[in-house]
Amino acid sequence: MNGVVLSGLHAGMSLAQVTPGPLTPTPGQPTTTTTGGEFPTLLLTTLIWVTLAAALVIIFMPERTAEQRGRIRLMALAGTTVPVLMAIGGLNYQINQEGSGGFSYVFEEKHQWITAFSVHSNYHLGVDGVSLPLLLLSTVLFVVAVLASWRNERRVRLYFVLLLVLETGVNGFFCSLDYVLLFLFYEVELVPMFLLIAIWGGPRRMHAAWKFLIFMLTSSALLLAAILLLAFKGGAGSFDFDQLNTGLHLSAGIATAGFWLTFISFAIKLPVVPLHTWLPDAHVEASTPVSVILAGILLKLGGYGMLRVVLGAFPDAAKRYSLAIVALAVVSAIWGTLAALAQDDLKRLVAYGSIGHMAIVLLAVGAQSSIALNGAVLQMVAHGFITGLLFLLVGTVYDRTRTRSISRLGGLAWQMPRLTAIWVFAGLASLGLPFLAGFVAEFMVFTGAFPTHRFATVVVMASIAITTGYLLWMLQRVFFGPAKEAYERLRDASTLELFYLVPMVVAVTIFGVVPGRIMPVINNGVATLVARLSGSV
Amino acid sequence: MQYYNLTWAVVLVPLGGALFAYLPESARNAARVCIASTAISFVLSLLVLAYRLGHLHAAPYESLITFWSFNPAQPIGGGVVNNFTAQAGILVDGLSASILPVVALVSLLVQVHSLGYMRGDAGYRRYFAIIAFFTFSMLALVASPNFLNLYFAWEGVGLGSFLLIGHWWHKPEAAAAAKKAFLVTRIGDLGLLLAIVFGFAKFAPHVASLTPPGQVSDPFNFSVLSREWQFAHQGLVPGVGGRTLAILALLVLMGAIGKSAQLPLHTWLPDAMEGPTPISALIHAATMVAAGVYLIARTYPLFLVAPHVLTVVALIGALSAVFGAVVALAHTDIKRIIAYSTISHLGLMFTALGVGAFTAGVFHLFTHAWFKALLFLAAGNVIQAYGTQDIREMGGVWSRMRITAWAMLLGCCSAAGVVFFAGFWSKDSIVAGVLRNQFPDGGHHSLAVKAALIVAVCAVSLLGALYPFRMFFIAFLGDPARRRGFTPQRVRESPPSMVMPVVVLAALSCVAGFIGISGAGVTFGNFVFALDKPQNEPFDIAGVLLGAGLALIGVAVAYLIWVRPVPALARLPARMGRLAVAARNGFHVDAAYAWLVDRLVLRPAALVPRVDEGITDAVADGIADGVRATALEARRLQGGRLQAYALTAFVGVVLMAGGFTLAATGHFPGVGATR
Amino acid sequence: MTIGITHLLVVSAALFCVGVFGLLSRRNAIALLMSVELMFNGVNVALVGFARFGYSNLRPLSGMAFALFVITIAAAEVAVAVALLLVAYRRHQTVQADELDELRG
Amino acid sequence: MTVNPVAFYVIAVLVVATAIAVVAVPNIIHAAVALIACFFMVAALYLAIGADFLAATQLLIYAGAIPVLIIFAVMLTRGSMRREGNSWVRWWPLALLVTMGLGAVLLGVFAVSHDRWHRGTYPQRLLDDGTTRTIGDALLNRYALPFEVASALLLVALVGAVLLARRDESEAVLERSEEERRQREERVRHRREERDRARRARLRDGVSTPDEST
Repeated sequence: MNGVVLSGLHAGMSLAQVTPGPLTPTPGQPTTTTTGGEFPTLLLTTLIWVTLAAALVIIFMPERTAEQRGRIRLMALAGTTVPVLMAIGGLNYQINQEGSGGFSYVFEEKHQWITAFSVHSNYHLGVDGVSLPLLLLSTVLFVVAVLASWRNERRVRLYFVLLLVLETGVNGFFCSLDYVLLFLFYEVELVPMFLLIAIWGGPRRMHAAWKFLIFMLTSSALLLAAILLLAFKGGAGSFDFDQLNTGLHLSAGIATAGFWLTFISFAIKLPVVPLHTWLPDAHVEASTPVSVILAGILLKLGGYGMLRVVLGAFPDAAKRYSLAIVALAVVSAIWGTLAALAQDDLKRLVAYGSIGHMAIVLLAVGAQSSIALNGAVLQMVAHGFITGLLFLLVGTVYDRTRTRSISRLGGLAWQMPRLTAIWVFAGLASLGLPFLAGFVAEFMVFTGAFPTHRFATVVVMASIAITTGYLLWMLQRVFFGPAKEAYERLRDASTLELFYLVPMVVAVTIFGVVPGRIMPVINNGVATLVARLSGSV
Repeated sequence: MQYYNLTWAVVLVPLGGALFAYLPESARNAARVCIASTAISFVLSLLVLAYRLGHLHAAPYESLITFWSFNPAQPIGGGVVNNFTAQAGILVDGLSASILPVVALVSLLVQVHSLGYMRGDAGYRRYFAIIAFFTFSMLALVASPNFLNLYFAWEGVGLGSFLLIGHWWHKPEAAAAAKKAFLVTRIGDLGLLLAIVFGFAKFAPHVASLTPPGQVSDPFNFSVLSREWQFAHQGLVPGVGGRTLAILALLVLMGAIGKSAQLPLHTWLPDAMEGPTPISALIHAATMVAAGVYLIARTYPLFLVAPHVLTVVALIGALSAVFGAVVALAHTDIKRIIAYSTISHLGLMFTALGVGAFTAGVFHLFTHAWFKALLFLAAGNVIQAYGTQDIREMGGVWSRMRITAWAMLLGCCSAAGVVFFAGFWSKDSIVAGVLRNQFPDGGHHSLAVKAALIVAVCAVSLLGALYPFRMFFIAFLGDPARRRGFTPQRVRESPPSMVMPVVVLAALSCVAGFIGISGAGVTFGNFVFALDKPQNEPFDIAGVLLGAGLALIGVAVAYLIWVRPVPALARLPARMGRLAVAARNGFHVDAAYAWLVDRLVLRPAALVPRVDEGITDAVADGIADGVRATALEARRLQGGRLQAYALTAFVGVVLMAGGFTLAATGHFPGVGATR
Repeated sequence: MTIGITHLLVVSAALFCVGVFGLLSRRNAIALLMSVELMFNGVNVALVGFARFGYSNLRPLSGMAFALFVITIAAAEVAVAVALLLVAYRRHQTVQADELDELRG
Repeated sequence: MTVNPVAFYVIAVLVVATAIAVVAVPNIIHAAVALIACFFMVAALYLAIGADFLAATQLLIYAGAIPVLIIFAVMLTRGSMRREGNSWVRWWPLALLVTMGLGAVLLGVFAVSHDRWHRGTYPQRLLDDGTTRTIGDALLNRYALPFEVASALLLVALVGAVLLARRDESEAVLERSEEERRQREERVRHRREERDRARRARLRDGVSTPDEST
């Protein structure tokens, strides 16, 4: 499949040979840039907007009969599959480009967009090693979410429309190279998520949805303030990353203010203790596929923002306050894992566990070394897949038993051995077993963070022990032990479930065994950040 | 040298066996696949060993593949390394070449034994697949050329033990024991992981500065690190001194303690007896627990430059040895007796390594593998025949299960260190090593430590003979116990698949020690060395006399207490009542841990969500409520009352009109006059 | 000191402000009506003042013409207002402005 | 040509005083009387500055017609004459403050305007012959259209006022709609209670709300 996409890309390249040249913007006329001498491409535009197009089509599809609803599902599946192929193709292209890419973005598109004010904004898209893996994660998880929603019969049309709009927002966020665009995509993602929680959620869904919305709006407001500060006080006259994320000399006060604004903004999203309380509520009330998206992707917006915006735009301030970041990472790690240990609700357990795992990303952000940041990107991808898998599994248990209470479950391995095997796999992956995705990432973050922040690294590593504890304890109480009568007639994994669970398992394994394939790509992206942090660019 | 690449096959074939176990239709064939893969691995490892024996003094052979790496444009910036290489591979030297066949053979015999022992088990296929995976992990661990690879395998071993101990997951105790084993060893693993990370931070810049540009040099590699440790000891590595080396060694030791079930991380091992008995044999003989000792042996160059840590190793070992022996003496559960005896024997190995008797330690690892596997498999036969694990409920095995009983006798002799059995040679070289108490670097222990170690080793020699024979005499020679619903007459010898491995192991337990005799051409000590010169323990007559003498005394005492009771001695066990109870409870270490975990982890953990709700959320809610209250107050302006609207409007009028007037007359701050 | 436009404007402002205060602070709807009339008169005084003291040959006495329009509209307003008041009174049995909160969303 | 200052000041003071009396006296009838007095005074002011036609109109409409309407309104609404029906709102100090602010702004504007509103001199002719002709010219030439619109507006307003004030039909319609609204609310409340009862029953039976989306 990759080969096909790839050859298609190459064909496109040979058809559209455009001589690369330096960007000379002519006012009033859209300009296309081809940094790195690649071909002009609409890959990212297509990738982002194809889901919205699918959503628009679905709006006009009837949903009265089962057949019609099936057609809507197929349409949604098609709409989410296309971006996956494109992301894989793009990643593959990047992998094969290894060494020649340098520090630049690929698949760049740049058009003048808003020129009405004294500060200009561009429609500027592009990806590098930091965003490509996350793009892959996001597109894949959306397909999984669509598959996991296959049995949903309630307001099918609206549901998939929201899901597809959400994907547009998320993918756009990962691809944006302009702060206005970035912010718009950051906002686009809010409303669908709010509605997805508020309409298809659990008993306390309204509370959770509002809580989510309020926290996220706070995050957005802070981000907006920082963007405006950056654009107007930076003196670049542009919202474009090209101007704002390279060699801008902000005064120390402005940089500090911008740093804290963006840091808190993305700390809410990541989330970082004590700004995390929206997360358990939102996860618990959201339905399974929405939880997958929420934990698997939306948290990564925070991590991505930490890398791209906080470190990218305010490297000096980030260096100055690295100790504070690391301290927060330590608190989050311990807090999240301890809270997970005390949970009785499976979803809450996984949700709090996510806080602990995201703290590792934060540790890397504080450590700011090349190895740690590579690990952070990988950790986001790994956590996306692993936690997505865990939430799907929680969903399978809840579907069958109508409860998520650990104390009420027990001995489920009797009835569902296959699902138990996948559960054990997911648990082991989550606790960081070698050759699974989580370990590679965690190990690199620890290795990268230790030289500069010893104590913090040790404490975060200790939190891994607690992680092991709560996962194993949970597995023991839920799946092992004598069978319970109440659950005698549970089914094992259905074909549909295996259809989306097994690929996740495979993905986690692949990222764990051969991270070397993707590592140069990630490192290319991280190198830019590290170069800025070390002050050489 | 290409010949050594067979080691790849040695390591990977069992993994293939584990994967292919899910192909055959019948579970029986799946077991055969696994056994065949292990057998192939064993044969190949023998070939490698043979080749290595032919090239005793050749340099260690390494073959590596790179998992992931990156080398950015600027390799070193401000003392922080930016490049990173993760490799896996094989390392063939005397140490790994001699341990690989042991692992493979013990695993093979255990699997053969399991064919009968696990017959009819629901998880038959899974069981064999996981054993194959477990074997693969241990082989990979032994053949590891670097810390990372070792850690991969290390965790694989942990995973294997988790799955195997929890094989009967429907038993709550088994599930709990599996969890405990994984969790406790993982705490040790974190020490190892920290050691790796710490070592990287300290040595990677130096390694990178020594490596010519463009070449990959793995700062986790044992050979690279051995060199670095030596450099550091000579003060050539910037930023690394004696303290760093000591911390590194302590962290490695923490990993070893966890896996080898030494005090204070031993508590998982007795619980692990909830797994099937052949698994106990596998875990105790050559895989899991041996890994800790192997790790110390593998990183011995580090310990040699951190001599104080060696003292710690020796003391922990001695303490564990005595502890294990005492508790073993008090228990009546046959599996637990053998389990605590493992703690004791591993403690001896630690002691040997700690006093510089490197060869003796590894040698004991080698001999211990045979007799410990033997004890467990034989015990498994008896347990299956009698349907109980309590030695007081057995009795009369001798007359009904002759082969097993003979094998058990030989195993006990070997374990006790009776002259000329395998255990004798290795244990006595340990005793000798402790008496000499030196290590090659010229370090030495203080007198108090020395005395304590000697006393401990003597005590263990005595007790180490006492408890296996207590078990043997009570369970095998005693009168058949009368239990309801049990007729001893129906006890039969186990099927051939279960007897054969026991016989093989019994034979090895008798003869395997002879390769350790110095003077012969290729002795164990001549072969297994991690340092640049052979570590041959000289035959020490004092050690032999002391160790063997105490062992014989121990056997005699056991005989006089439990077979031909001599009143003076036979009254002893009864007098030990309170001590025995404490010992049976493992001196309450478990309870102490439970208390600690409850106080330090579980209770704070339970507090955390409450704090989240009560404080973190309350603050957020408070802010929200504040906004809400303000909004409600503001809403009253919009209460539908005309006059309120009018008031607001006029306020606006006043403000705007005033503002414009001021602006027009140039009195508004920040706005220029337009007069 | 001769009387000029400012004097009239001050009177106008005083009338208007008194009207505004009445509008904002009285509760009785009829009193409100009267306050509004005061405001109208205030405006009218200003308009007449402009017509008188800001005389323009181009548009003579436009201010007074405007004042006439204001008077006309004031008459219409009062008529409608009184009618509305009666309706409201019949529905709510009150003419207290702060109890007539039909505009509440 | 000039205005007699003494007359102006006296009249001005009376205008303001009566206006204050309008908003200040509690009794609504007294206020209405004060209002009429105020209108008279304004008319006097117009006369004093030589706006004779305006003074006449003021007397006719403001001092004559409008107070009558207002007094009718007072008489038709019970209770508006009672003392408690004429109190001030709670936040009248705030209103006073805003009013004073408004006054201050207006005075400020006048102060900075420095009398610069003069375009021309008021011709003696107007003072001698009166303003009626000139105003008539303005209304019927320059402002003919607004004049017509104003008359139409007046007509429409009066018709509308009559329609609004008619008791029978409009009242009936209002009452009917009121009744309908009450019934609708009742139905909604009933349905909501039904649903709550059902949900409580479900919870009691231990069945949580099914998660329909998965």
